[in-house]
Amino acid sequence: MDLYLQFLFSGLTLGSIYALIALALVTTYNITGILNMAQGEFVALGALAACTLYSAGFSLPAAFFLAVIATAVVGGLMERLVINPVRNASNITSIIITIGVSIMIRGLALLIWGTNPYSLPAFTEGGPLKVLGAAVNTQSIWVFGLLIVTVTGLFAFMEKTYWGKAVRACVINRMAAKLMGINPYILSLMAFIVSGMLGAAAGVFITPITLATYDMGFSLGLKGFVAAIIGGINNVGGAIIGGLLLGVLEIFGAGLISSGLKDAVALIVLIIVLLLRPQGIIGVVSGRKV
Amino acid sequence: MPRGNLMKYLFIAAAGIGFVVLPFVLKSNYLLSIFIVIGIYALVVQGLGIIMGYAGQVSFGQAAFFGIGAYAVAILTTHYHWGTIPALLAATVLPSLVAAVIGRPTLKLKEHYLALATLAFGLLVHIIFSEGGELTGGPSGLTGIPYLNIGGFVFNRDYKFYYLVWAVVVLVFLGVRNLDRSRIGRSLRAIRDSEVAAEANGINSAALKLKAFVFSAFLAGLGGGIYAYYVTFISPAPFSFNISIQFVLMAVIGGLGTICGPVLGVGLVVALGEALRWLVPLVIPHAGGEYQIIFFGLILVLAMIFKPEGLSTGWRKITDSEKAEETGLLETSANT
Amino acid sequence: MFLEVSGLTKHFGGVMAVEHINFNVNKGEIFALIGPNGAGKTTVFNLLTGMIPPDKGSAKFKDISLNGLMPYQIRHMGIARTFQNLQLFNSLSALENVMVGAYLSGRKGFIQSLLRLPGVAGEEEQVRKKSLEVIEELGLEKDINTPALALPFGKQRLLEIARVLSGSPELLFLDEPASGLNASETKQLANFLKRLKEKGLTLVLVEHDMDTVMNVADRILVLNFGTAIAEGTPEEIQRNGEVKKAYLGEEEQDEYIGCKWS
Amino acid sequence: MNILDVNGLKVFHGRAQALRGVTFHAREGEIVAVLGANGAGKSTLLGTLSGIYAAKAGEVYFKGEPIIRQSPGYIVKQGLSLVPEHRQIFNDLTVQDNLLLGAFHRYIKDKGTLSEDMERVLGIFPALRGRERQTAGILSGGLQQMLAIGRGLMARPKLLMLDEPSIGLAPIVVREIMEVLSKLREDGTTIILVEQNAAAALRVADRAIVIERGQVIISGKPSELVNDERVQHAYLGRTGGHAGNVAVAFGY
Repeated sequence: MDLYLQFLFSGLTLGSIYALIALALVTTYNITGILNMAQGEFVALGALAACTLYSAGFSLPAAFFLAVIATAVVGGLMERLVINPVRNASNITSIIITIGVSIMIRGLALLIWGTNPYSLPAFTEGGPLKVLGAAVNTQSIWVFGLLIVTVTGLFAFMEKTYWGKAVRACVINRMAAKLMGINPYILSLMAFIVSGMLGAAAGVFITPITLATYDMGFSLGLKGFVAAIIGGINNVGGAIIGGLLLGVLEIFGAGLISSGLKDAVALIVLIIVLLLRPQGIIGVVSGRKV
Repeated sequence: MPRGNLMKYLFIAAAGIGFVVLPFVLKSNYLLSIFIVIGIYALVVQGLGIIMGYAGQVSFGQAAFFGIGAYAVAILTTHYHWGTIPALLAATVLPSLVAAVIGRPTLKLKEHYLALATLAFGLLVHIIFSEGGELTGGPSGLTGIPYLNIGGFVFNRDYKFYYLVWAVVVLVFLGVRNLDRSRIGRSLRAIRDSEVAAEANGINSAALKLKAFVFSAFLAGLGGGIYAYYVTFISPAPFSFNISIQFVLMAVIGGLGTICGPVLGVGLVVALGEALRWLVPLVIPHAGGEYQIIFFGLILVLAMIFKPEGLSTGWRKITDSEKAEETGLLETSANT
Repeated sequence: MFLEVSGLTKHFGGVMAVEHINFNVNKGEIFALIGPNGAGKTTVFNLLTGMIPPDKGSAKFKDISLNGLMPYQIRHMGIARTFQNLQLFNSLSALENVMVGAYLSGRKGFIQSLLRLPGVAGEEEQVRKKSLEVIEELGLEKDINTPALALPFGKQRLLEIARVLSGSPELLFLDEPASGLNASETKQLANFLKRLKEKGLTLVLVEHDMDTVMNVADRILVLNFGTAIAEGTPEEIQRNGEVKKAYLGEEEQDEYIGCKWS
Repeated sequence: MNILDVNGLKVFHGRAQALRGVTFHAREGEIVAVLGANGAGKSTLLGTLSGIYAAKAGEVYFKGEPIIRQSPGYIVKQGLSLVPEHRQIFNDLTVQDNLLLGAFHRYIKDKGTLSEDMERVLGIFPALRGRERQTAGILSGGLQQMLAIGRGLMARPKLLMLDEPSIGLAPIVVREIMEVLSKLREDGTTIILVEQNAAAALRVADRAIVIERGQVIISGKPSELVNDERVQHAYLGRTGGHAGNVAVAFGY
């Protein structure tokens, strides 16, 4: 029982990260119609940049904020330089472009940071907390906290602010939004900047648990996709549930069957979902898109 | 027009003679092996070109089909001592069956679904290769694949393989050209241009796209089978996701929807890869060959931005672009 | 009965697009569907050609039910259609576009084509011949090698018709064939439609150009808000008060409009 | 003074020419009805004026300034709003949010005046009052049309263009909307009204133009047009026998 609870908490920690990445993917997809295959690379960039800044003497919060800003700039540049020029192109074109960008970022990360793993200290000191008999890492609490803050913040932005409503208007009816004077291309830029920020934040928060390497983004990005597809590719609520579900499934799969299987779980889930319910398993239940 | 035709045939004849005499001219086995690999990849990319150029869908699992073909040969010959013909048959049938299973649900969907399904499938297959225990030999792979042997003729030297591979490439090329100029090829291009109109003109688009996808896996498996026989040992590395990306790059660079494109694309990318392998360490000391992937990413992005017509709009007629390419080549060779 | 449509109904969300429509089309006639914007004309076409499934109702072609058939299956039964927004195979040449239509009768499959087995070449030649005949009939012979995308708009419209004609349909649905054509092209089109009728083809037409409709149609069905409000010959339809109201608006107590138009 | 001058406007959809040189004008404070059958090019005309479609040739002056090929955002800022065909409201947002987004281009600048403007719109369409927090998508067709017009008014347009506001609506609602348009004109708003419902449009219009096959074929006062057989023909066509004569009359 304790063991299962332990698995559940680890799964939810991992799942929170997947959910954050999926959230960024879905937001970008809803606004721009582009699946950003480089989303995972934003996670790696944020994590590695924070590690470097921290070891250069910056405080942890300063390293975090600078890394988030730097990755946001990368996201914005990506949109301006390679996404905006092909905004009328086909799906295949845009997906190949984002894959090309992800390859480049990974290669550059290899060039700058090499193959060694980097680490950050846990955000708060102290041993694991005992919850219902299971040990929960304090860093895990930070990760949950990040997910909750992000989801609340995004929800508040979309539902409560004027600008958030302009974004939703653009998703609902692009032509009418244009007539109101809302510029979809600026929203597209915003989407990429926000994805950069979300990815980087997720990367920094997870680093004390998993360490940061140049190639961490590939697998995380892929898991984010699986989470988004489980939830239905344009469904924010679904992305969060999908992420948490996938994290838990992975940890249970690794713990109960074989640790070599951990990565295969996500892929098998993805293939099963695509074959059986490609519109997502949660899409129908919660329905609402942002 | 007749003059153009004459030039075309002269060019084809010259290219043909060039290919036939190449092994005698090349002093280095290394270069010959590169030409063999180009030929094998050309088969795989020819297949990818069919699903991308005709069905208008991108597949990130081509290396997995390539790998299934290779592993089929490796496993069947080393564990079960199958002969060449049945082993190669299995190397083509197995990927085709797998493609039929994945393709049926995902090809019906629009957008990115085939891309994601093939991406996941490719990664999963790679994990199976690495984690397959004794059957696949795990991360270190399988060794001791016998020589390719057709009716007692043993392909034990590189030049023999060279002729075999390029003979297959030419046969496949002719087959694809037949296809292109037939009811099937035109129907596929019709589906790509307007699926709804194709259906309204009596074409069962779902069935036809599935056949194209299966054929593309068939060619990848064929390439994989020959590859296994050529290198005689197999490990998971040459069938990774990165290789799938390289196949996509080759197909895109060569020009989609053209018959010559795949061979051209493979040649360019392989040559570029080899060049980078020499050049990168000169610029960045201590850098290994893996940095070439940065340039592949860059080329992929630039190609998509500046030459996207290869993928989305303005598909030219295959025969037209073929002519354009050939005359282009002729003009440059005439000038030099 | 050649084409028999009964009780055809389709709702989109809560909105009624087509409500219980009945009509019959006789062999060899030109039948027109007209009505204001959003009346449900194109929806009727989409329902009858298998593009969308009906909620209720049935359609029978030569006493065979069309319900549940896919668009390509309906085409194989001899029913063809064109599209309001042109749906050409843009990268294919004009000849190839027409050939795709003519392949309807083709039997050669993937492997036969790949290996160019015996019979493939013969079938190709037949299809090419048939396509060239149709192209000549429509006066497109100068453009056979031009990609469809590069043709002028009027010729693109003709090419779309040529494409379905090469598959020898018995019943042809034309969705706004005159839209985007200039006056002289529209007149040519009308004459051409009459010629098709003389050849024994049955036509069902959705068209906004009323000159064309009144000129060529044998019978007209008027739709408004998804329901049929009138059916009859062009003369009957033009005299019909309901139809005028549907098109020109309803203003019963209106002083001047009232006396002039009703 | 002319608030809008359109000169030789030519627009293509793909290769199909939708407008073949449209020339007309609107004077300040009048209602101009644009009539014509389906597919004549009316919606294309409004879409082009508001920056949604790009013109191939021609000139458009709004308050004397060229606005052709400007972005929709720029054009709405100048005071030219479009209430598009089929309403195109933001279904998942509330009535209030829909209205507020209508003022998007001046949100930062005059945030303070928005509630005032909203009050004005609710005064014009009292049926919307009390429904501010309802989701727009569940409103009836008539209310949605009022919301779409209200959203357009939130931009404080000098010139309001409406694309078939009567489509799919009951006659009584159509009448109500037409009355609102008359009132708006009295308040000084210029209106261009595209309608298939010719009778309803001609009743409120000061002037009307009829478009056929992408060209203006008639323009004049409603009383003149009502007696003009050509208007009826543009909608209902001519029987086969007359086609030749009419073509000559139209100068083809």
